[in-house]
Amino acid sequence: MSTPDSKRIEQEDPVEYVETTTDELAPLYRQMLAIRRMEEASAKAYSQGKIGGFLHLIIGQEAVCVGATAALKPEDYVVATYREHGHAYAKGVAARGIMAELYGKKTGCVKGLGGSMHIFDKATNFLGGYGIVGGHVPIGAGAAFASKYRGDGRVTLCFFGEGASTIGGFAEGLALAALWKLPIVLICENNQYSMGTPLYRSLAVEDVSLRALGHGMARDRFDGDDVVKVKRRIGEAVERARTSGEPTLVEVVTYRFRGHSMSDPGLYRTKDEVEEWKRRDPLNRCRQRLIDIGFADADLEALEADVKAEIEDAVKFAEDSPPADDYKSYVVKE
Amino acid sequence: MSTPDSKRIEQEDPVEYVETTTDELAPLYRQMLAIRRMEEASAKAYSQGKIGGFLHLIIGQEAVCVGATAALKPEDYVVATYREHGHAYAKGVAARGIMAELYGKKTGCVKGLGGSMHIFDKATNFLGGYGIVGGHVPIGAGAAFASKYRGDGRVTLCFFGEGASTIGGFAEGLALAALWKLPIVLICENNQYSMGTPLYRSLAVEDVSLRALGHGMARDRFDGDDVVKVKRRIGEAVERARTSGEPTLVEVVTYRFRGHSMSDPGLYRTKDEVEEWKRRDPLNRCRQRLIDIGFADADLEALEADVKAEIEDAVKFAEDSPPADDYKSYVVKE
Amino acid sequence: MAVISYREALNQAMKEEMDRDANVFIMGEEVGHYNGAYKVTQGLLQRFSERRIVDAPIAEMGFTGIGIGAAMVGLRPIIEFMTFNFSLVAIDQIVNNAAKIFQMSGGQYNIPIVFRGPGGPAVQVGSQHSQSLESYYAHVPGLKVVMPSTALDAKGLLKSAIRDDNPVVFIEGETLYNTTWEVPEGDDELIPIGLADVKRAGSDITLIAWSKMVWTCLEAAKQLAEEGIEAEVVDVRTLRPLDVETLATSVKKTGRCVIVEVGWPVAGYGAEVAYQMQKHCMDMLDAPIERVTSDDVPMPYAKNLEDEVQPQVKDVIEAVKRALYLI
Amino acid sequence: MAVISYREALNQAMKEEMDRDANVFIMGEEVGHYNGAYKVTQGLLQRFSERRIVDAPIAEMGFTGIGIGAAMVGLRPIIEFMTFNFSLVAIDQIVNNAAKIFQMSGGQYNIPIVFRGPGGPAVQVGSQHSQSLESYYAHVPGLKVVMPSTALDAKGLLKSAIRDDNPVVFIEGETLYNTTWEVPEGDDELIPIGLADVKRAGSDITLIAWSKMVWTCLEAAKQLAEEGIEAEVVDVRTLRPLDVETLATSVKKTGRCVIVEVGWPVAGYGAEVAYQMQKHCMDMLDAPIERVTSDDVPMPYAKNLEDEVQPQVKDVIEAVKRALYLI
Ligand SMILES: Cc1ncc(C[n+]2csc(CCOP(=O)(O)OP(=O)(O)O)c2C)c(N)n1
Ligand SMILES: Cc1ncc(C[n+]2csc(CCOP(=O)(O)OP(=O)(O)O)c2C)c(N)n1
Ligand SMILES: [Mg+2]
Ligand SMILES: [Mg+2]
Repeated sequence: MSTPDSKRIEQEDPVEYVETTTDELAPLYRQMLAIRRMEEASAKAYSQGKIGGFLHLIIGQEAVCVGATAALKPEDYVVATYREHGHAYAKGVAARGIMAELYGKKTGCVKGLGGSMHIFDKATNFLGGYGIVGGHVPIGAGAAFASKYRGDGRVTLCFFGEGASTIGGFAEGLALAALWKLPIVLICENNQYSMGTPLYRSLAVEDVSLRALGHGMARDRFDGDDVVKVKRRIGEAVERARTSGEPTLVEVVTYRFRGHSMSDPGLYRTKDEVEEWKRRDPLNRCRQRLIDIGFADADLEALEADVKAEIEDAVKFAEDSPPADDYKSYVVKE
Repeated sequence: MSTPDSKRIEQEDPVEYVETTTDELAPLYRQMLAIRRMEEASAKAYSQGKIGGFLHLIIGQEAVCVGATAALKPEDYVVATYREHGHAYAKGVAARGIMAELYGKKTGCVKGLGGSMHIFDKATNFLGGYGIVGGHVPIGAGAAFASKYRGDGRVTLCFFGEGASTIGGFAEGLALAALWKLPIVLICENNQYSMGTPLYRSLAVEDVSLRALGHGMARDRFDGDDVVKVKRRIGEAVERARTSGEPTLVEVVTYRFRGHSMSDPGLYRTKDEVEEWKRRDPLNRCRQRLIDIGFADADLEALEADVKAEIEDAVKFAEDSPPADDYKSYVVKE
Repeated sequence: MAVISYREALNQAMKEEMDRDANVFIMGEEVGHYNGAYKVTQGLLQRFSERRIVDAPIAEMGFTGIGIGAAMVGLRPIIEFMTFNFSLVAIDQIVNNAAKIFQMSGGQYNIPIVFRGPGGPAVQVGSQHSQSLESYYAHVPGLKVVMPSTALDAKGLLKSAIRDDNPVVFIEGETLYNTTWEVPEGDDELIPIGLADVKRAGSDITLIAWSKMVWTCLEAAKQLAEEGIEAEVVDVRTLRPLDVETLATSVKKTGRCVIVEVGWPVAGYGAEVAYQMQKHCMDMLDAPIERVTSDDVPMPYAKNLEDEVQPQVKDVIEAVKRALYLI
Repeated sequence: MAVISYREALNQAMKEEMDRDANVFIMGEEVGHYNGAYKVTQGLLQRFSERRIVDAPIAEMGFTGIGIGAAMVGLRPIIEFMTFNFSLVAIDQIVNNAAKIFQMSGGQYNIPIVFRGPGGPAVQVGSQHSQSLESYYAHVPGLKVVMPSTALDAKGLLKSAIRDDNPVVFIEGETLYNTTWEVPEGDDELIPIGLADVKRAGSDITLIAWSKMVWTCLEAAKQLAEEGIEAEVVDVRTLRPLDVETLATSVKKTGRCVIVEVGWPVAGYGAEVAYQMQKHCMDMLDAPIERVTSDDVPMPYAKNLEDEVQPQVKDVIEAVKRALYLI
């Protein structure tokens, strides 16, 4: 347990990077960068009034969803929260569909019906973004239940924030996954704030992974600065789920650079705190690491140009797409 | 974790009794006996059709509620489930009011409106019996919250079954009690079955008290055979709550001799298992212990005759009371 | 044709559909080893094993969500609530996930799931265990809501519900399990969701009801017939979507309408039926639409009070006479 | 008199009642340090400290129950739901505990508690964050349900709710916080729960609405007046108990009635109002009662669709004309 005064984050600095190769790291960096650019583009569009409602950005946390989904096969499932653009992209959902969705266009990946909080994509087994905190944890357990029922060897990743760890939906999903040994990895992205509430005011114990103890569930906890580390550690949990069918509760300590959503100025954090975390930006670190292990300048330039073009194209696609026009066809399946 | 085959109960046999005196033990025995007789009388009335609905008996578990409430002051609060006649009696609710309530009479402690599952008594700070599993745990935390708010030094005991430990209401009550350091003792009466479901099919880990670990909460776990042991161990938790305001999760391993409710024949347990537990009946043990430490035969006879008279009187009172006649006055307080 | 109980009809429907489709499974508290709290799933564990008859711990929100997640990826779960009273701790899953995922996913993921179990008052179980929550579910687009009154309807409608590609809330009458009715043998007697059923023909007044209250209305109609009043009894059967046409046809014919429901009056489902009837039949109505409902109170425990609170045959008869301006 | 916002009115009501009664406290997510997700509790933490302005973690079922338990033993909690959408995970506590404990305890424990927060659709937040749940709460005996439309009503009714000895569900209009109204200063302008309010007088037709839809109706009435149609706008204000008399008086006077609600149509609260009006005014009705509601769909995200789904001024005008047989 800790108090407001105790050091809230145990964080190695400098990072001890996990062994990797440029072949492994470059695509991960590419995804992280694309997500960052996509988030920035959507922030801009939001401030121009082209995107409405709530917009929760993942900037600063990219290493978690990218590293984690990198440990999956395409047929595996991912379930996430309202802060899910990155998770969707990492699972393979095209930037075009995501951006057009944020714009509320007919070409959006859910036809303009869902918006920022409800990205779904069946083709990539992305089971959606959900707006009720904790409510999607049982959904994830359900996908894992189906995999067990069928013996199809698939694994489900279910992402949630540390703020979700006090709600019943999480607790029940955890208990059932443990009891029935469902092939799921429950990933708590502990970004240290639940809206304006810092850890010490929402959790009696700030180590969320300890909840696994009461259920005899495997657990892990580490920081989310190095995307390769995330991939390896989540990979272990995925392997456990795939081979022995056992669930794992994993907590990844991370930080969101922006407010909770676009309408939150984030006044509850000091500038210093935010700056300190930005200094450790996992995206920059990943880029530096890529250079350090020998990725050629020209390749890096090409990669970054490619990402830029992809996101510009996505924005243009969203801008140019026709407005959503059908809200009646998807109420009841005929 | 354990399997269907593992030994499900760790139980000392013979019991190592906790030190006590006849002055302390006799009133506890008296309460346990009165509860046993009251439960038996209500079972009889139920089979005669004089009591309706569900009737959940606590026979076999009496040492838990009696020992636990013995650690309280009158101003302390108790909250319980639908299996709460014993808890109400132990807190001081008169057998007359309870029995008349089961009969659905006007003189029942809640005027015939609640029945078996909803005994309440403001005079003794008995905050009620509740029918939604887990739903009363936050209620108990609320009473404790009020005590903390007022600084009135009261403690709340909240009883629930091990089957409740998978539901969100329990999880949220636990998390909030831990976070806010509420003066409450959460008492899991682990009677090893949730309706027809044995522990190993409902819990990944059969030690419910381990849930405290994830919340940095104090915990305890012991068996409920010796009422004095229950009083002492719960007493420690009550003391902790009263002096430091900290909650405790306590699990008491016990057994119900009857089915889940009167309509359950309990076919999911072997006769041997039930007989084995009956051999260790905490009521008989308590009686024997009382004799062993020197309680006079005449006193015992008098005590038992007194209990007999009390319960007979309660039944007669219930039989003779007028039917409930007002269901309109207690919907909205004017 | 065999005369079977409502309980047996439900059991048969599930057994037949599970034989037919390996994706169908049942999950809920005490559904397996205990054979169901109300014995509706009797014998199914033996037939289908623990893989398909899943005893769940007490975690309604959890196993409801698990059902929804499993349905998203193609299974066809039947989630049993021991009673619908306990669905209140899981209602967020039903309203916000089951009903909306098809829409939120832009039509990519439909949710073929049945939520079933007994609803409405039982006997002397007090206010937390005796309530009628159908209006909550009927309110929500994306759901279908079915409440059969007879064994025949129970079987045919449950089979349709299991084959439906949408979430179906299927509320059984807690006091109807032992009622019997003629039900054809074999497994193809589906009854489509969305059709009301005239359970008794009559010309003087229309009684509209669902679930247990259909029986109350039939009894009232019988007694009224002795006084020369011929009541038509229309069983709503499906609350969402409502078969306005069948109901309105009857009301237009009789010119009078009494809606009988066992739940609370305010914003109950009967209000919706009343609205639809006044809207579609106003010119043909010879009297205001009457509702007979339970009293606007939490259910008391004592038997005498419980009976007083709930609509009885005599209350229906009285309402009919009021609508006929006989009193 | 000062012109203040609806948000400020609610803030004043709580501040004044907390000054008045030390048993009143506020609990909810982000109500303290963050000053409320919608800034309704702005400044209260500074005034009353963490003891009485309690920031809760995300555990609606838990803190709702804590409020109820605290109310049982004499405190007077105000539980804020960040939005009423999230009350669905806590509704069991409200329906089965808050509403029933007074009854279950045979009148021994009453529950003086207010559940408040914004309800109804916001703007472009999608189907899980945009719904109107008032019919769920209005259905339940033991609760009172209040939905003010103006700053004046918000203040006077919230003060009454806090002083009420029963659980009050107090649903604020998520899009009304910035609307302004004249509100007297000082702290004694209570508005009793249970009274509807004629917000605009008129003789041709009665428009019945609550919360945000009152504004829509007032605008429609203004536009109708330009065409010579005088609509009376009656603000329900309290959904439970409903002030049938004020509503019926107006409908009897105008002979026509349109009910406007922003929620889903089926078994919405409007159905109840319609039932009551047809029952009490049938002989005086010159046309069937019309409801204007949102479409029967989960709320879409795209702005154009969202507007299409919800009742607009033009929809009200159209319904009025239908009721007047002008179209
Ligand atoms: C049941 C419920 N309660 C409250 C909210 C409002 N809400 C949305 S996000 C959020 C904070 C969640 O924090 P956390 O789980 O840590 O995730 P993060 O936003 O930090 O990624 C809250 C309170 C909600 N969506 N659902
Ligand atoms: C939310 C909810 N789900 C299901 C039930 C039905 N039910 C009543 S008691 C019970 C078993 C509870 O077992 P446990 O918590 O171990 O307590 P015990 O009965 O053994 O004392 C169940 C499933 C209920 N009352 N509430
Ligand atoms: Mg967070
Ligand atoms: Mg038990």
